[in-house]
Amino acid sequence: MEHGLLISIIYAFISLSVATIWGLLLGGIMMKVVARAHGRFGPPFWQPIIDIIKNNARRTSISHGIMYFLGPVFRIAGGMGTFLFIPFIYGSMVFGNFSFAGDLFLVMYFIFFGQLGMALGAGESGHPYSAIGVARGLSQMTAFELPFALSIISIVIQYGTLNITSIVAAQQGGILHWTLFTNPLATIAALIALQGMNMHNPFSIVIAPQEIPIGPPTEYHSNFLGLLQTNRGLFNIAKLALFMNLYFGGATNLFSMLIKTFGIYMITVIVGASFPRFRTEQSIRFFLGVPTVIGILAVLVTGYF
Amino acid sequence: MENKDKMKLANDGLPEHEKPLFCDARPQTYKPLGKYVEKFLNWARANSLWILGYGTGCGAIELRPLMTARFDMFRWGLAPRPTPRQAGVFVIGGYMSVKTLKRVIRSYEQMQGPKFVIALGSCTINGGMYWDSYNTINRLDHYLPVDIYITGCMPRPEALIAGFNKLKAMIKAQQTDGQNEYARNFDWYKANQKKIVKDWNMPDYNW
Amino acid sequence: MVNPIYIFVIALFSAFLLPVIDKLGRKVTLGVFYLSLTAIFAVTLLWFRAFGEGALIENIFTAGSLPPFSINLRMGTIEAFIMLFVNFGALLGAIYLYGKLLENKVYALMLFLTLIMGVNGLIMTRDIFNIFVFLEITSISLYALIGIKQDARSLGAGFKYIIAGGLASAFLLLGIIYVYRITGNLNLDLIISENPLLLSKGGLIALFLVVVAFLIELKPWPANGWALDVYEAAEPGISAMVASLVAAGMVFVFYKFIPLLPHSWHGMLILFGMLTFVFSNLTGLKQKNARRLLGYSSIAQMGLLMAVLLLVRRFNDAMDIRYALSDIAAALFVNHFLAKAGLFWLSGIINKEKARDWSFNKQPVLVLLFAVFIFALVGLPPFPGFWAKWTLITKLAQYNMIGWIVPIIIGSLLEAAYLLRWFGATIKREQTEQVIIPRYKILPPLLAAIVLVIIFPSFAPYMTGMKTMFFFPLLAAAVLWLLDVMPERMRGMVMILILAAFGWYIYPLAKGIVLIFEFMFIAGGIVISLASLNSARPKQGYWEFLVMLIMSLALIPLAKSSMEFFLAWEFMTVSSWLLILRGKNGEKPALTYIMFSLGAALLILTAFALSFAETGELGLVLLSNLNIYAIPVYILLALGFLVKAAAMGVHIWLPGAYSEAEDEVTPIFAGMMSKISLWGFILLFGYMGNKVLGIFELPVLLGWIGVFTAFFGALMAVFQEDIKYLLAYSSMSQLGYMILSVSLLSHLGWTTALYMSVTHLFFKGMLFLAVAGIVSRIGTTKMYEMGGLIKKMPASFISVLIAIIAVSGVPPLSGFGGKWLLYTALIEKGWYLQAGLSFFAGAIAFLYLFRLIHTIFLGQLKARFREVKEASLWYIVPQFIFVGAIMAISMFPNLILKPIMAAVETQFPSHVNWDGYTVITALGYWNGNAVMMITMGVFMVPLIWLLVRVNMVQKVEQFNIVYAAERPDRPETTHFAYNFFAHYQKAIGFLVKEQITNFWNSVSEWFHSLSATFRHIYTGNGQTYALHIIIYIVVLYSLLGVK
Amino acid sequence: MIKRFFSLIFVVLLALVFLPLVTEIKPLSELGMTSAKYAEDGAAELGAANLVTSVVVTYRGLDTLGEVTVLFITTAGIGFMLRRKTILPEKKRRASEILKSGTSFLLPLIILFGVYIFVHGHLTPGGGFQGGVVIASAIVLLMLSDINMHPDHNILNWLESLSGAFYVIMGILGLILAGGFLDNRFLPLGEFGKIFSAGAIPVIYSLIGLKVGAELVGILNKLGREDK
Amino acid sequence: MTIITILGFLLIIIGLWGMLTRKHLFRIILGFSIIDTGIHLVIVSLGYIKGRTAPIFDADLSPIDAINRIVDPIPSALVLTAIVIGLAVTALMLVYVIQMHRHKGSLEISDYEELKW
Repeated sequence: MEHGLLISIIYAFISLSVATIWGLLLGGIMMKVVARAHGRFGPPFWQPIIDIIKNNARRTSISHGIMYFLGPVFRIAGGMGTFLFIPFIYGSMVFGNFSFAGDLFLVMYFIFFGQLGMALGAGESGHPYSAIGVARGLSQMTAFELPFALSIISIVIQYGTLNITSIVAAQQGGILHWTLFTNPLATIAALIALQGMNMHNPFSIVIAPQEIPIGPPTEYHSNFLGLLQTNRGLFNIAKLALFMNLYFGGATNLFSMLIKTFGIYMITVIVGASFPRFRTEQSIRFFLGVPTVIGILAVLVTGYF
Repeated sequence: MENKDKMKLANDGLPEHEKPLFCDARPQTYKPLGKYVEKFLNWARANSLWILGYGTGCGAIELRPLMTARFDMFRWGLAPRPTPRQAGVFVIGGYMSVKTLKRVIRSYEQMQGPKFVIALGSCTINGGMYWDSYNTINRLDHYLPVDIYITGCMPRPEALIAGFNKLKAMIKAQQTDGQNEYARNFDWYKANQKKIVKDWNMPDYNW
Repeated sequence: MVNPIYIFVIALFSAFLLPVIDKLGRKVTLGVFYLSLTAIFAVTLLWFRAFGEGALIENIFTAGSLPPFSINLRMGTIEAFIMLFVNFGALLGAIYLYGKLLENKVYALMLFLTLIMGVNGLIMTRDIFNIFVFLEITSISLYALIGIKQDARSLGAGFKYIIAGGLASAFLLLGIIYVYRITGNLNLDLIISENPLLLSKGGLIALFLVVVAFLIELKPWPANGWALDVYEAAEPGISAMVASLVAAGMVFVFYKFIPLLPHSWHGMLILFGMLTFVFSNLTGLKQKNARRLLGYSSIAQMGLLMAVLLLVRRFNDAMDIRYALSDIAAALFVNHFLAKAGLFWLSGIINKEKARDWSFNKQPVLVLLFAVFIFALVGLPPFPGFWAKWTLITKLAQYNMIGWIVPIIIGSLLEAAYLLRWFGATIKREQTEQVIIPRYKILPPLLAAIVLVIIFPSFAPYMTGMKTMFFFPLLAAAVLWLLDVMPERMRGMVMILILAAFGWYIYPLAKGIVLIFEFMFIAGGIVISLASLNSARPKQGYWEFLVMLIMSLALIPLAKSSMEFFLAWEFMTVSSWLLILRGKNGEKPALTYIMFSLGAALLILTAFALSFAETGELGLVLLSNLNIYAIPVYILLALGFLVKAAAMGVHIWLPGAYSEAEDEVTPIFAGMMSKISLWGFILLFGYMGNKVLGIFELPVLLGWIGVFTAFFGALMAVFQEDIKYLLAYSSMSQLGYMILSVSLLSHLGWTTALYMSVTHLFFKGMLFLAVAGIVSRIGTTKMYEMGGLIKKMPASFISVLIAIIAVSGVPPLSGFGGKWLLYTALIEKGWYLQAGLSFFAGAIAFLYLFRLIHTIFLGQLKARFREVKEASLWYIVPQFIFVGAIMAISMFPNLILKPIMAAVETQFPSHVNWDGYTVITALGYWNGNAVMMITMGVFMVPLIWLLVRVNMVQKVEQFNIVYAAERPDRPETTHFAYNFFAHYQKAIGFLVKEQITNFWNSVSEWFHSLSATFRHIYTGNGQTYALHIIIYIVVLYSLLGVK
Repeated sequence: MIKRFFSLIFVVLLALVFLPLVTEIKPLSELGMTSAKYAEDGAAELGAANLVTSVVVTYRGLDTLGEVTVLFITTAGIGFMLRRKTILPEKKRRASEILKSGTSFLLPLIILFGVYIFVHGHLTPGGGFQGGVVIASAIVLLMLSDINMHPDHNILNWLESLSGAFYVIMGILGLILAGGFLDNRFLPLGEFGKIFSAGAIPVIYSLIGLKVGAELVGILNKLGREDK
Repeated sequence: MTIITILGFLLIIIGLWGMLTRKHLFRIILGFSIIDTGIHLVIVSLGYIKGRTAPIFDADLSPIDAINRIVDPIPSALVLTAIVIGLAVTALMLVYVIQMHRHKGSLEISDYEELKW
């Protein structure tokens, strides 16, 4: 890192802001897209931002305890951290983030940071639905992490490095250099896993709104919820950026980043709009089935042949 | 601040051993922030109305079509929310029996302010066709501060949309403040409520 | 020197005159009686001392003519040795029987004296017909003495005994007369020198008859039902005589005849001895009667001794009387002699028929005696049986008789199974009535136990080159035991001081990887032990075994020879077993634990024996020179360590052992003791490296075992309801990672393993200590009974929180370092699928970790825990020491990574670069410090935002939740905790159906039903027993192939 | 039944085991080395005309001591086993007149004969055991003829104890004064074939005779009693 | 091979058969006694040399040619011991039977089977 601490903090702030706003807008756009598909107008695409302001504008809030209070902090810190460890735009100083601190595995494991904190916070609320939701979420998480991990391993074998920047660098020079084409099996496995990560249909049992009123955050409200919603945008972008970097050649400028993340997110939306919901054990079995086999094949193909 | 003990609620409905399980703080009134800030915030509040849809009566049937492509309530920033904690608008869907009133009070108190109540149909205004029933209440605003009444038996979804839009306008104009009203007249509301609900096994204010 | 004839003279003279002396009063008679026994013992003692000073074997002639024309006796080293114990035992036995002797007619005294004389005669005489006479004197005295207890049972048993004994002596007489007919004389030495004469068909049959008669006297399986009946029904004082004295005489006679036996017979006789050893122990499994159980054990030991007597003839080692016990057979003999007699005596004191009725845990003397005898019989150090087994197995391997190791191991395990089960059950059973101990009855077992302990220096030859410090664990335990009078906390402090001193003492001896292990054991031991100071309640045997465990753990990495290693290993096994046994419901888990541990120990022992066989030395370094036995040694050691690591398939001992041990001990088991298997693997791989068996590279196989252990351990942890079980399975899973990474045989792999093991010590220590603290307050280990404790026990919560973040490997805490190193190392090595599976296992870890923290601390507080206070400081302080350690190494991973990498570099070349705080490998990089900083940074921003608006936050109570517009009923119905991952169970729970537990249970069941089947040959009918003897003779005859 | 069948089979098999002993071993034609030595030197060494006695009392004296011990412990054992209070059986047929008078006539003769046998043990066939048995038979005869007669327990005890003790003392004397334990030559060998010859052999045999007689009487006496 | 030896072995086998098959305690003891007697016969028969005389020196037999004229004296000595010991064991067995009968009132061996397994 050639520049000073303050500069990098400023850069990180810019990077974070762009990502968050884009993430929220992306969510809004998707809502709009779905609404259009339904034949509705749908909410304005900046609706998520209004919601966040509204939630932070709430006059009262209650706290069930320290861990409950800190849960959203963990959550968004996890999102921010995850994002900051991923180089957002290849070759960009501003959007390079803090990827010097660790490699791919750091990112993969930092994802858990926020989830763990959130789960703890939700747990302290004392609401059984939170706990049920967390139990479901964690179970499903273990299942989709397996194909994802296999896919990552396959990529690491393929590129011989854990350094995300190097992986992106290796994909430069044409669309056919993308992992999507050089290692389609790994990409497929990871993309299926992504559906689980995004918790859209058919893997949305975790937040089943009527059965266990949106699961883990059922007791969260006001500015806690505001933080969580902010994180949803940011974290979404972090995941998309990771996938973009790993499978879709990364982004060399802001515009290609917008396009690619939009595209990747579109997949989730299409899948989510087309399928009904899995029960928890069904989704676990699903992820441990075909996607895992694809992941193993990917590892075998790259590693042993 | 007055005497601390007067700030506490008695929670007489609870057995002694359960009292520590519930918060005994009184609801408080809140002052708006600076003028422009509050205006901006009210704009956001008005454009993001999260509904707690409690299907207490037949009115709930009329709430559903709002979500369909035909009425599409989302375009006004309305969205259903499954938990009172996150919702800002309580839509009372019709007549209130004694049994549901208790739940409605509890849910209302669990919502975070600023919070609004929209009451649907004649039943909430004067009891409607159930006005002499042994089991329903006649005037909802004796028990909760109601911001908007929508008349009809039942009101059509269009009426609801009109009601919501009225509510939005009132919020933006800072004309409605049910939360503070409830806090100010808390003892009166509570006395009315307890008159109706005999088995009051909840704390006096459900945080 | 006193002529040994005087032994006969004394015995006979007083025996003959006792009826007359008795007229003067029973006290006088008894005086003469004990005086005679003492005199006899004194004579043998003199002889034994003389041989110790180098006296020569002496032949004693009678009747003024030389053998073979007259009967002669021989007093040699072996004779003196055996007689020393026989006459010592006789004296003790007589003391034990004091009460009976006082109340019975004078005949009992006479019979006792003639019995002793008979045994002495059997040992000394060199004339085969004279042997017959002495045998009859012994037997007839015994027959009569069995009648000391006059009830139908003991009479029936005695009658069966007479029938069997009569048959045996009939065959003996026939044999003797034919031996005489063929060789023309009766002198054993002459017959031996004219052995060829006996090699004719008739001669062999005559010899066979003689031998088979003594075999029957040795009670071979299955022709031994009568002996069992005697052991069971006779007065225990007499049973003790039968099991020790008489057996000693018979064994020695058999020993005398060995030179006569044709070589072709040896194998078959050894086999029959081994069969007796294995099958008697097998049959013992099902036995419920205490004395009959001892009977089975005696018979088994006799079988082993017989086999060993034949086996050791091939070792051609000269016996040195000064270290008489350096002879395997002698050590086995002494061990059995004292322990078995002691147990029979004990059984007489306790006087309960059923083994399960024994209970005396409030009488420390009895406990101590029982422990000494049982441990001696099982062959635990420092008792003679341990040394005997060690030498026997090493020698067997050395002389290329590996096959015989198998029955020895199986038999030993079976014997250990029922003896230790008995021990555990007895110690754990609450004593309801005082056992009355007559002073004269407790003296003999006490003396026997003392002798068992103090003959320890006799094993000096085994210990040549061994460092004294390997006995420090025992010493420390003894010191703490002697300090029993001190207040309990003081004793704990002393123990910690001892540990610290010991650490200071061994610090110069350790470097590199060893130092890391020593650090874990000593420092970890001290910190964790602090928690045990929480209560001032007296804890008998707690500190003793704790210090023994920790010190032996610390000694294992320091071992230079396999002997040192194995000794420390056994100390560790025993002390940890006893600690588990101390737990409230520790009986069953302790048994499972000790069975697996002993099995592992025997595997390791066999491996060392093989290594010794090939290299001829005990040094562990020589493992690297192995060639012929390399693969078997490798596999055996690996298996042994896998059992200790509770790898998949052999893990079933672990959950019970961890969770039933006392709460303060479990962190030591999980954090420290489990690591010893890691040390084992480091030793194994360090010396032997990679080995290939067929197409399998063994480390790869081990790696797979490791990763499956990690996976299944985690999965099983997910489904536990008991917090300690959960943590136990979690430890198993973590050990799996360590096995996996150490099997990588690369710099990064070993670094990973060591890094993980250090951090694992920290966080498992925290978790188990936190759990201990919680359990100490709320008194349950079921997670669903807890909940909402965060407000009551914030400090414990913080420590658990830090620990689970560290365990799960979430950055920025130190656990991530382990994961990162692991995956990097795995991918670097090309173990991709393993990496995938271990990632999955790591993900599953989240499930149980969240469940752990959620169901204890979060959710709803139960009404009955509303007044619970934070755990005592004794628990909190060590936890926060670990918290500090974890935070330190999370912030500055170099603190620990650099030394580990440097240590590992002595084994493997390093490919790791450092850039400030960044570790850079060929694959990736990690800067723990930066991650920590960034995490703290991004954590602060939203936190500040929330704190700005903290004023509007209303703090609420636990029932202020949205509960579908209702109010929660009770915390119990609101706390979601039981069967937390039900859907997970539904989805992949089938993977952890209790198949392995079922497998081991069915192994146990199978052995038990086998035992039940075999013991049905003992129908209780004297005639059937006689038939057994005839069948045995015919079968043995045909198998020996007498031609 | 099945047990009987097995018994039959295995007894027959055992007989087959023994068969070579009968078929392979030819009848003795020469003395073995030990007995040849006895035949050559036994008489001269020990001065006893009866070679068997030399072997029994001296050469294999330890066996004999053992043998005496066996008898001794048998009486002790029987006494020990039957240690409950016993009485003589009540219903007992009175002895016939012939038995009574025969007894009173034969008794001294038999005792005399017994004494003769053990005193001449070193010269003629017989010896302590045989003599003792003969004496015992006389006592048995006495007991049969007179139901009220039973031998004095004390006398038997003393007899047994003292004769046994003296036997042991003889052995020690041999050890101290002559070549070894139970060596008979600490007394003069005397003239071959005469009654006072063969050193201590007649003494020992007399002691054995007394002891055996006393013990056998004791055994029979005890076995003949019944429960109270 | 002499007829006495064969007779001895025959007795042993017969005694054994009796011991193994008779249920009555006294008969078992009897069987044992028969075995004993058989063994004694075998012992004596093994010392016998055809046409020789007893090893007692008298007018007819002088020590000088004894070696060629006497039978083996040792078996005779041994059998003496064996007989006495046999007697002792038999006596003890009988006492046992008496006591057993006293305690249980039965003389069948199959009634003494409570100790087993």
